Amino acid sequence: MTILFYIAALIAIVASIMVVTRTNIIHALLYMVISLLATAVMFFLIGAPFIAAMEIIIYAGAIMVLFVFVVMMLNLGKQAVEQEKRWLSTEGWYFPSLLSLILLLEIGYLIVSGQTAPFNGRQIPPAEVGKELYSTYLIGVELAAILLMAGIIGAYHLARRKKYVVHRFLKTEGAEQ
Amino acid sequence: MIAISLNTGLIIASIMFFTGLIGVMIRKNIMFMLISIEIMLNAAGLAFVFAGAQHGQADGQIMFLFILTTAAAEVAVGLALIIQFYQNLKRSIPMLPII
Amino acid sequence: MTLTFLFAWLILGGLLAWLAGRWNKEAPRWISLGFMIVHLIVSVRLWISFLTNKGLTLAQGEWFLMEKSPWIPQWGIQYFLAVDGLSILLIVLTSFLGLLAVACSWKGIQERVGFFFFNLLWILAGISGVFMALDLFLFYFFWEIMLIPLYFLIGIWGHSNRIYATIKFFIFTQASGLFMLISILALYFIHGSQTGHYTFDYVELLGTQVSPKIAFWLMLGFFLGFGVKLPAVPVHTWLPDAHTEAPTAGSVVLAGLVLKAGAYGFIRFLMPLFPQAGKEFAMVAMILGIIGIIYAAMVAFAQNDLKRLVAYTSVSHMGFVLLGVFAWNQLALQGAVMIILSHGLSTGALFILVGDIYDRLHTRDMDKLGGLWSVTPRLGGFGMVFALASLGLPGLANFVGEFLVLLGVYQVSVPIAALATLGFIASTIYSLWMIQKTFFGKNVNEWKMPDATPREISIYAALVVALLWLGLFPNTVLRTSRQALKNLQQITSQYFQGSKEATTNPSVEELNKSRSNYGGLE
Amino acid sequence: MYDLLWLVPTFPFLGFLILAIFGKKIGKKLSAVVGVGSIGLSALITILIGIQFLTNPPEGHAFVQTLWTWIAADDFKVNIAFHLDALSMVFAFVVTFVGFWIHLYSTEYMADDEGFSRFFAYMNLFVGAMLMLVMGDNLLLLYLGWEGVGLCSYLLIGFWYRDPANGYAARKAFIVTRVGDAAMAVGLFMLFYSFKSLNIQEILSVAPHVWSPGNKLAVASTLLLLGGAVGKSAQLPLQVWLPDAMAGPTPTSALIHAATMVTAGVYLIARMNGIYLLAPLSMTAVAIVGAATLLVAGFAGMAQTDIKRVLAYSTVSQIGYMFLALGVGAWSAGVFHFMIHAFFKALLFLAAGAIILAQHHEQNMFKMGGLAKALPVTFWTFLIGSASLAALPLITAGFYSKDAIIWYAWSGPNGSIYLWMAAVFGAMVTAFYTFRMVFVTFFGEQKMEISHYPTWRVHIPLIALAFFALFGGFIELPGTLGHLTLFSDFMKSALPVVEGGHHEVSLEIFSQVLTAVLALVSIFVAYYLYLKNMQIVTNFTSTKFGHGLQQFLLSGLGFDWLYERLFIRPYVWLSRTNKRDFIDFFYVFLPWLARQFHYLFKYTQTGKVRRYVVGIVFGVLVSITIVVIL
Repeated sequence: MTILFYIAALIAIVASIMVVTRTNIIHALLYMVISLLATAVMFFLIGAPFIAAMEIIIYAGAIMVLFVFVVMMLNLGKQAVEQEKRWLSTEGWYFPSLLSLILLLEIGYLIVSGQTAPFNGRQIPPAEVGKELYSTYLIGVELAAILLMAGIIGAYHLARRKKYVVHRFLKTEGAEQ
Repeated sequence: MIAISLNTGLIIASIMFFTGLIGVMIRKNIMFMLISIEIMLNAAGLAFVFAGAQHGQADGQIMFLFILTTAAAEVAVGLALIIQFYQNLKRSIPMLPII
Repeated sequence: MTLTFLFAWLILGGLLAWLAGRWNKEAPRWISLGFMIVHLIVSVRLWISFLTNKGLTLAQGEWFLMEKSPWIPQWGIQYFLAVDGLSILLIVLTSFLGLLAVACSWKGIQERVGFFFFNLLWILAGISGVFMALDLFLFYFFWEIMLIPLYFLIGIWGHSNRIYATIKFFIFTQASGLFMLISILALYFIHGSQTGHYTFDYVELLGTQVSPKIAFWLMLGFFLGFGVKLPAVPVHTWLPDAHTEAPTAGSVVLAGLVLKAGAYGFIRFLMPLFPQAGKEFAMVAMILGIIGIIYAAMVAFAQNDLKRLVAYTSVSHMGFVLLGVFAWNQLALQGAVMIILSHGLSTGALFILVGDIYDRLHTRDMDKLGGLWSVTPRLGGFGMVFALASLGLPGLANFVGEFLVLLGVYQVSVPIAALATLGFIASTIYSLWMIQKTFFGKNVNEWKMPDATPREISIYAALVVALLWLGLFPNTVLRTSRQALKNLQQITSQYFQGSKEATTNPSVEELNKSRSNYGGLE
Repeated sequence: MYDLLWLVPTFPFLGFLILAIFGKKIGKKLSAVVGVGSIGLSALITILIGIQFLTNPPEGHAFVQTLWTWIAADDFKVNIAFHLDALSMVFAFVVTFVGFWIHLYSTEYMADDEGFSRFFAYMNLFVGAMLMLVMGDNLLLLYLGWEGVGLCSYLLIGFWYRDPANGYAARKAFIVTRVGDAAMAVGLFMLFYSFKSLNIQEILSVAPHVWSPGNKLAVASTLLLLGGAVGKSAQLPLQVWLPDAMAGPTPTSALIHAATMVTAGVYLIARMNGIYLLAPLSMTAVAIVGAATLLVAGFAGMAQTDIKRVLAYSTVSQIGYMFLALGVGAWSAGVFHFMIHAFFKALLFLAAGAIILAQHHEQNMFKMGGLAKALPVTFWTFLIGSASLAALPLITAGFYSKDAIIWYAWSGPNGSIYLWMAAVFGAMVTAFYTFRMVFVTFFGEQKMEISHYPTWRVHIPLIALAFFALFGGFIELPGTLGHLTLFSDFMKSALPVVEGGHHEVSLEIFSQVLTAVLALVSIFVAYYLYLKNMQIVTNFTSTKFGHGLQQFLLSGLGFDWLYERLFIRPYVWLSRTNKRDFIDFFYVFLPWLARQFHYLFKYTQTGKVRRYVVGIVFGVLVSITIVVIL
């Protein structure tokens, strides 16, 4: 079981790294799906089956598919891959990576220096989660609902095909159509 | 029974988080940045679930659910914006970068 | 209700002028003039009743008139107005100069007339309030009221570089005012924590026991607040800019009254509240005063913008006030009050004169002026009188003040008095230079302009009469302020005793004995 | 009669007010009537009071009239009050009497000037202020008059304001005297704190009880007062303003810069005699200042070409004599010389004015010549004045007044042989330059035609003053010549009597004879050099040394040159370089600094989201690092 956990963790991390480094966005998305699935495995192993299911259904299933649809809509070709390659080869890599690495080390140090204990190992059944969700966190659920509603309306509104309007700041002479 | 301590889980979560962070910082394509943010959110959720598992309580999972909600809303709006950008500024370049 | 009237009347007048300005240009002028005349009558009547009634013998802690009612009782803030001789003098000066300020902007202001007079009257209202308020919170409130309309006055009706000047003026005075606010609040809390009675009441705060170290810092806060307004030398640089850019009425009010609020603050608040710290700081302040007198006079001499020159002379004169206040003896204080009044008149007069020249010629550059005497002898004559007043000619008002201040300072420190006397020479140099460059010499540019109009002549004549009156009969003023200053001194007496004995010639007893022998020469 | 005392200064002030306000409207004729009339009335009252003073002196030989309390603060109290005693009587008499003649003269001299009424306004103001000066019963009122006359001097020197040079001379006069006044003000503070009063009589009567002779405060305060006197009376080292003051109209020079104002210093010292007597050091200083000045000014006078400048330097020199007299303790001799000097110097200036008027406003006397025939009255009166100035023995008033000083310079309480020598030498120099002027101006060929013949308004003042310049001296004769002491008897009530005479009569005769002979010899030398054989002078001045010497003397011994470099240029340079007010640079620097930070941080706002993220991460890094380290 422990081995399985480590393997899943390794896959999740490697897949994440692959996501970040890909040039073809479809590849990146597929790696992202892998990463999410591996995470779901981890969830399952530490006793959160409900969340594992959610991870697969919503994250990997819905959100990532949304991405894929958008990419398809935008109809990207080889040009895009070329451009990504060009952009990735710059030296922009080093400083952010270094920064993040130091931060990671520091946080790791903080984590390691704290108290440690093995996992409880108790399975938390979905029912328990549901009860808790609809009692203690009822307001959170309501807020989440409102957020989603706002997201839906916002997304619809934003993505609607509109007449071409240039913002007045971006307008140049002769650009009116 | 699984013999992993909370620390290990948190370290895994932070590695993933920082991977996402590096992605946000180094990628110039907004789509990739959005995906990287998804990685970060996922890592944060992971840490919550680990912490909840440590105490054997449901709260961590509930937090993950909220994060999930946020991520979904964010992606919906973000992608809508991308589409709109793409339509409005018909650039020759294939993707709208934010440089 | 007289005291409330004195500032509320102007508030009302300002609002009316603004409203009237919406449909007529002339109306605001007449309204303001009427309101200022009434204000002057009321304040002069107050003065006369002060002189004839018990005003001259007020004991310490008594006020000639007092209005007191709670305002925000939770925080111990009161509506507390009161006047003694000192305040009355300054209020009369306010109404007099206010009237002249209204009169001198009669023709010069043609745009947004209503709003102009609204601002002008509100400044005057704020200043009247400052001179009467004895609740520190209320005082600060008025202190700010007078600031903001002045900001608009300079910012809207000023000259070309007005925005820079306004911002500089505002930042200087506002920032320094905040230091004062900190000190006020600190005093409030210290007093409250000691007695359990939180109040901004000046009279109650007077006896607050503050540890010397803290008292020094609080004093410094007040010093900064008042010193910038005065202005004392290292923080004076806003003044020339503000003056140069301000419209004439703005300059008059600024030099004649706003600076006086700083001087008044020193006398009324700083020294009585922190006598010990004030005494410790006195030497530094007096040295600043000396530097101010001589330095500003030298800078004034180098200017070629007339208004800037006059502005620097203000700085120089206010150095004498600083000297007088920190010498803190009866002579010096009376002298300081005299300078406050006489400088208000003489410098205000110079600003009006410069304004009139500018209105005619649209230049204030002394290198371009010259020979104006032959064109406008009346303006020249008045200009001469005002310049002479400014250089401290005996018989005109400034001399009395400067002499008394120096006399008082001599008692405290001989070298400082001797150095300050150099100010006499420096002031002569710049005053004569100004007259020479403006009125004497050849009229190279062949300026042609009408001589003083009846309106201008009556303004100038009023000022000349006031200057002469203060110069020859200063006793009316000195009598008015005497008891008030004595009472203030009494508050601080435990820290300032002894200094007088030390410097007096030991043979005075002998002198008094022999004085009875007086009867001509042997 | 004494109760009318307040009218004496009131008339001139009234005249000033009328002329200042209505001068333009009332025309020249009425202006003249007001201007001269006010002084005439004032003089009349003064003379009437003087007669009463002589016949029926007031109690204690002094009369005090208090008008109102001027300033009263704490223990400081001064009144507007007049004090009349013998000393102020003499001064008031000279001021109004000589002033009247000069005013009368001015009606012709200024007749064509556009500023006619302005001139009379200033002159009236001057007389009023001068009367305040000499009649004030306290030092502050004296100071008021003191500054007032300084102001009038300034206004009148710069009367023809169109010429910047006149303005310069006027400012110079005011500022230089103001330097002295500043010293005097400090002296007043010192006196006030020593005596708790500024009333002159109180100070004088109390001083001996408070100060022992040689007291430091006494010395300091008297020296400071001397500073004021030196400034006003154009003595070394503040004498530089007087020659330039000749830029004013000639009647001004006569009244202000010869007869009255410049002798204010003499008045001050004579007035404060009580405290000077307590400070021997100051007395010596006064004497030395006087002796040095009379020599320096005399030398400078020898080389001048401008007739008014000659007279100016001679004024400085003669006031030097008065200071010398005061310094050696011969109080009444000093005042006597003041009176006589006022007569003959006013006369000389007025006559010079008539000449200038007659010579197309030319002032260079070497361009004149041979005027004796053309202007007989002017010539004779000028000659009388010159004789008096040169102290021509026996017949002139100047001889008696100056001789007394020369003698006391030796024999007086503070006298010494050196001071005497200086005085004698000075007398010789005086005689020389005076007659040099007479010969050059009136004899020889006439070089210019006469442009203006003076009328009675010029002649009457000249003749009147000439009368006094000749016979005014006979009220005080030295012990060797009749011993008449009318004047010093009169002054006895106000000034201490000289306690001298420790020398023998033979020495006094020797001194007088020597002075007389030297004066005559100098006159002859002047005659020889400037009339008979001018070649010698031209030859001498064409040599390098001679030319240098001439220029040096012409410039008044280089004092102007020195002060220019020592005070004026540094002051002007300092203030001009600091025109922008260097303190302001600090306050300009603050916003500049803020703006620099703005520029610095501006680059962080690029609009690139990735950069912002890096920034956030960096901030997080820093804060976490702090947590880790702590």
